[in-house]
Amino acid sequence: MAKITPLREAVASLVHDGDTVALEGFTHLIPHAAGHEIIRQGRRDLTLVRMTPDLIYDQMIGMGCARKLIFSWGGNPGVGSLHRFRDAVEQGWPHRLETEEHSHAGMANAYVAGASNLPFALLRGYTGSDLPKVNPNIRFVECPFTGEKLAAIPSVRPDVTVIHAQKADRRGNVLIWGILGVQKEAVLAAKRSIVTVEEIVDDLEAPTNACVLPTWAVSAVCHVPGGAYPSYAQGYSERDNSFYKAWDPIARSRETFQAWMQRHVLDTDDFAGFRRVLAESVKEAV
Amino acid sequence: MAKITPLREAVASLVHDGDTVALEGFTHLIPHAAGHEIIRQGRRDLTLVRMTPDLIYDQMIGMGCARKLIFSWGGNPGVGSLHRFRDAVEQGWPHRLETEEHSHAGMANAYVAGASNLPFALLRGYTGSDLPKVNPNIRFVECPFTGEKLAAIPSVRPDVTVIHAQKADRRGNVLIWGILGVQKEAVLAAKRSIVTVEEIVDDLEAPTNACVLPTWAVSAVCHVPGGAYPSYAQGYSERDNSFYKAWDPIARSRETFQAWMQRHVLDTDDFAGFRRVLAESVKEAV
Amino acid sequence: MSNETLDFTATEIMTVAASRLLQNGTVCFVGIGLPSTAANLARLTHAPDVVLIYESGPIGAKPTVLPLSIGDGDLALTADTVVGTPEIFRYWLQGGRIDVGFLGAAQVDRFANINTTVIGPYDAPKVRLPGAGGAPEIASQAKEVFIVLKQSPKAFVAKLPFVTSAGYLDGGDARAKAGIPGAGPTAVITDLGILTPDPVTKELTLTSIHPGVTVEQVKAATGWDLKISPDLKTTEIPDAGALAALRDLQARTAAAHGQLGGEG
Amino acid sequence: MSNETLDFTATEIMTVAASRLLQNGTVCFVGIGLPSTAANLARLTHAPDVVLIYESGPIGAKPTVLPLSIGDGDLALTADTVVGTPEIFRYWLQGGRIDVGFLGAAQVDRFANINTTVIGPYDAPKVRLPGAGGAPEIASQAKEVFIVLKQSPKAFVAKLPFVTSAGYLDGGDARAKAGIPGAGPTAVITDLGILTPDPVTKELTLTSIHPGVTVEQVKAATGWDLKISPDLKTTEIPDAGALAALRDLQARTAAAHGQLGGEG
Repeated sequence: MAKITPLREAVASLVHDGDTVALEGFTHLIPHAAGHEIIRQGRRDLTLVRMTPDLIYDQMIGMGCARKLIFSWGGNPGVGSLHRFRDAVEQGWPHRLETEEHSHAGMANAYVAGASNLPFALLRGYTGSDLPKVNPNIRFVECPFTGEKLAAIPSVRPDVTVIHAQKADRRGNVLIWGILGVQKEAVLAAKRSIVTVEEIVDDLEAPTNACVLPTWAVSAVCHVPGGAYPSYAQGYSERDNSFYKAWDPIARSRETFQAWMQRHVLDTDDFAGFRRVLAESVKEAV
Repeated sequence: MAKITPLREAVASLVHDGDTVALEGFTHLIPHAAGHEIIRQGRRDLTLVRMTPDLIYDQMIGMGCARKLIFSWGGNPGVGSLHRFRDAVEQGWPHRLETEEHSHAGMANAYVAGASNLPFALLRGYTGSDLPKVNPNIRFVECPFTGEKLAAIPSVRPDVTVIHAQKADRRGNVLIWGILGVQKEAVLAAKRSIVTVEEIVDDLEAPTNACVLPTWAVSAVCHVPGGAYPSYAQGYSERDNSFYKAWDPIARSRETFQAWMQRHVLDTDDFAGFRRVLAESVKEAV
Repeated sequence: MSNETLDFTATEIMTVAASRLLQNGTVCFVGIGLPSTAANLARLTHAPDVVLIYESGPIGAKPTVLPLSIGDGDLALTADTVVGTPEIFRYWLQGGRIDVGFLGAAQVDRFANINTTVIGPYDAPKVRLPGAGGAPEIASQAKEVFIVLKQSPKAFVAKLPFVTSAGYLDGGDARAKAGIPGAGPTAVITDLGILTPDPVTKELTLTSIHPGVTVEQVKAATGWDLKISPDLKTTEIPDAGALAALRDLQARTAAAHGQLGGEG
Repeated sequence: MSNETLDFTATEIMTVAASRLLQNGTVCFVGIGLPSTAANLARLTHAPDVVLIYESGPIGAKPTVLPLSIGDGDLALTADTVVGTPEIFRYWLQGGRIDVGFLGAAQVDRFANINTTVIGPYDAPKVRLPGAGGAPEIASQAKEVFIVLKQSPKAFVAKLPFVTSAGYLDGGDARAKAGIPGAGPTAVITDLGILTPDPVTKELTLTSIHPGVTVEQVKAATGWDLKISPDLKTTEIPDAGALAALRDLQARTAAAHGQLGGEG
């Protein structure tokens, strides 16, 4: 049974230094609030996993939480580069960042394999690409029936997966709809999981074949309305495209980045506090 | 784009002697009407694939359509044996039936692998079972990362898959809900597909993440209301448990079986005709 | 074996005894028939939060009457969600999320291996049984397994003609050595008693006998020289509440379907 | 390179030319940015039944404005269905159901191989680019591939520092020999013209030049000695309808998002 608990407690008890942590959400439902809380609590040496590391991983990498990144596309969608990610890879700031790089197909299959308790994922992939030359975790196996060569990569099995979803009921059953990404697989692949939700309701009112995570498959459910901001939750909020654009100049220099993180994340108590201070700083800028 | 066409024409043009054919539906949505039409058109030498061969495969096997059966559980659910299937396996009547036998987990994974265009499915399975001793298509491969031994079976890639669904729209997009079984995978694993539906509507009104087969992934859509009988279509009909019980004495002897098939299937034009004659024979029996 | 004086049938005490083994909150992968009856009885009595998963796709099914098939509509309509059959086997069973696999069987042997495939040689069977279904992977991947079936010399055989699903294989540590993850069958519940594996040899041992049944009766219904526990207990009789709930469930099922649930 | 006299910009003719290549009914796996703009323009003009699939999960998306991200809500709300990302890559792309993969790129070489990973050595990159995303498998598994990007010597390089996604590898039959199923990139559409692979050598050849552009300009924007087709055509100018539809789409997008679509 999932424990319905404040986000601060969920992160304190479920995310440890050195853990392999996946924050998932494919443009939609990115768990920004949980990412901030991990930064606030000063977690270190994390192996971060995510198909599309974007602003939240740029922040976590820039704040020194990550030792390693396993990913398939790292950018600011619709805007350009992740400057903190690039600074870590290109200049080793704030420290060296190890990377393990895949394609989306590889990562998606690795999550499926993890959720399926298989040690590796099997796919037709990476053919003709240089990725296998730089990633020793991309290997090839032979079909025992046809002799065909297929790609094999290790399953993703995080210690903790963190996602944001629309709803939970009071028992902790979780409903997700819209762009689903790999969230279900990421939760089922993990030993522990945290789900932040827009609201907690009496009845999920889920369609018969909806994407529901039963309460007994989740460790903690945390009520964090708007917790995906600047990403969005279908039916609750819109993506704040202006924040994605605003992030580019903030993250470009180490100094502006650090000042921004100090004021908006380290010096605030929680995500509601972050949103208040952000509203103030946006007003100041105008 | 799926062709919206009478079932007779769909079977005539898409199901050929010698084909590998999967009629899927897990208790729910079993495509009985299409099975009857295959029998009526006298198809021979089929390799029949189905996780749970039940009455419709008992009928097809007893009528001599099948050369081989690939399956994981063959019985009359809630009643007992399939007498025609047993007669074929035990006595070779009407002719010898080759069998390739798996577990449900194996079959389900083999459909997934087929839909994914992989030559084989990888699973943790069959350990300690005698099935690998009698099925040379159950092999074992090693994980290239951990050295673990995992089961491998060939993908299921039917020439034709046939399913029954609740709705199609006028373009041929198909909506299925409730117990989904392996139908989506079976259609996507096949070269061609036939979907019989309860109704054809202007708008599917499908929830965002519903199980929808787009028209361009289906070969033919046929309007056959009640076409799953005695199985059912959630929202449209109930399972006729009495027919499953009534089947047992009909199928027990070759003579009663043949007479029943002659009267109800061979001598009727279509599924509506079958339902009419069945209603008459049920009335006579009372 | 109906037992007039105690006012319950042998099938009823078997069902109630099986149901009692399911603890509240357990995630249970349910086979159709007797396992489904026992699991739903548990849900309606002492274990309201038991989570029932059927291989057809429903997760958290709470059927109002007993399902006659593994894919009854009531299972879908009452479930927390319904996923495809591949997902059930891949993410939920193979994923290691099932506490108890609840199985029936045509035959078991002394190490709780299961046969549901053939009687006689595989290539020329005397009786062709339905086959494996979900059992091989349920038997190996659920954290533990309960088996429920009626006891007779034809069902409890010294040597299976075919091992469809692994119990303890040749006994001792053979199961672990074969790399099978789950603990295996921890109880075989019959109409005569409850058999559990010896902690070391893994041989099925009669550890509980139903009231009114003699040890000789159980031995006579077993195709090998059945070991009897020195601490043999008498199975608690079904309490009035459980019995009433079971009969009510079956009456409702009969009224809904014109057929008793769990009899196939 | 805005072209006042012809009344369309270089980006506009590139987008319209790319859109024209998409035939009605085509199943198209769409990358965000320029590919998405061109594919949606096709859908709104000559190819109303083009099926747009985005890697985030929407199948048959019909967005009313251009998506700014690969997972905009409008894509989900207008799609025939939305599946999980694993299913997109497993059943739909790897399943062999995609007619056209529509990609952008940071760099291409003369055999239409794509780099989106690094400039400079992989372990000590001068510029760390976003990486592969869905491109390696789109490039190999779609039945054919269109690439759209602006032409410059930095983008069109003789030798890629990193091959993220396969075009024709070393040319000739290298791609087929590597066991890659799809036909590969059949067109590279730029702001200067359209390059297509030589039927035998697979070297990218300028086969269509946009009106007002000189061959010298194109050669200067290419980091190798670009082959020019002896049958070099002039790209048809955007017709008024397509141009109006594109501008209308971009104006609606700007109004909805306060930002132009397809610019990232």
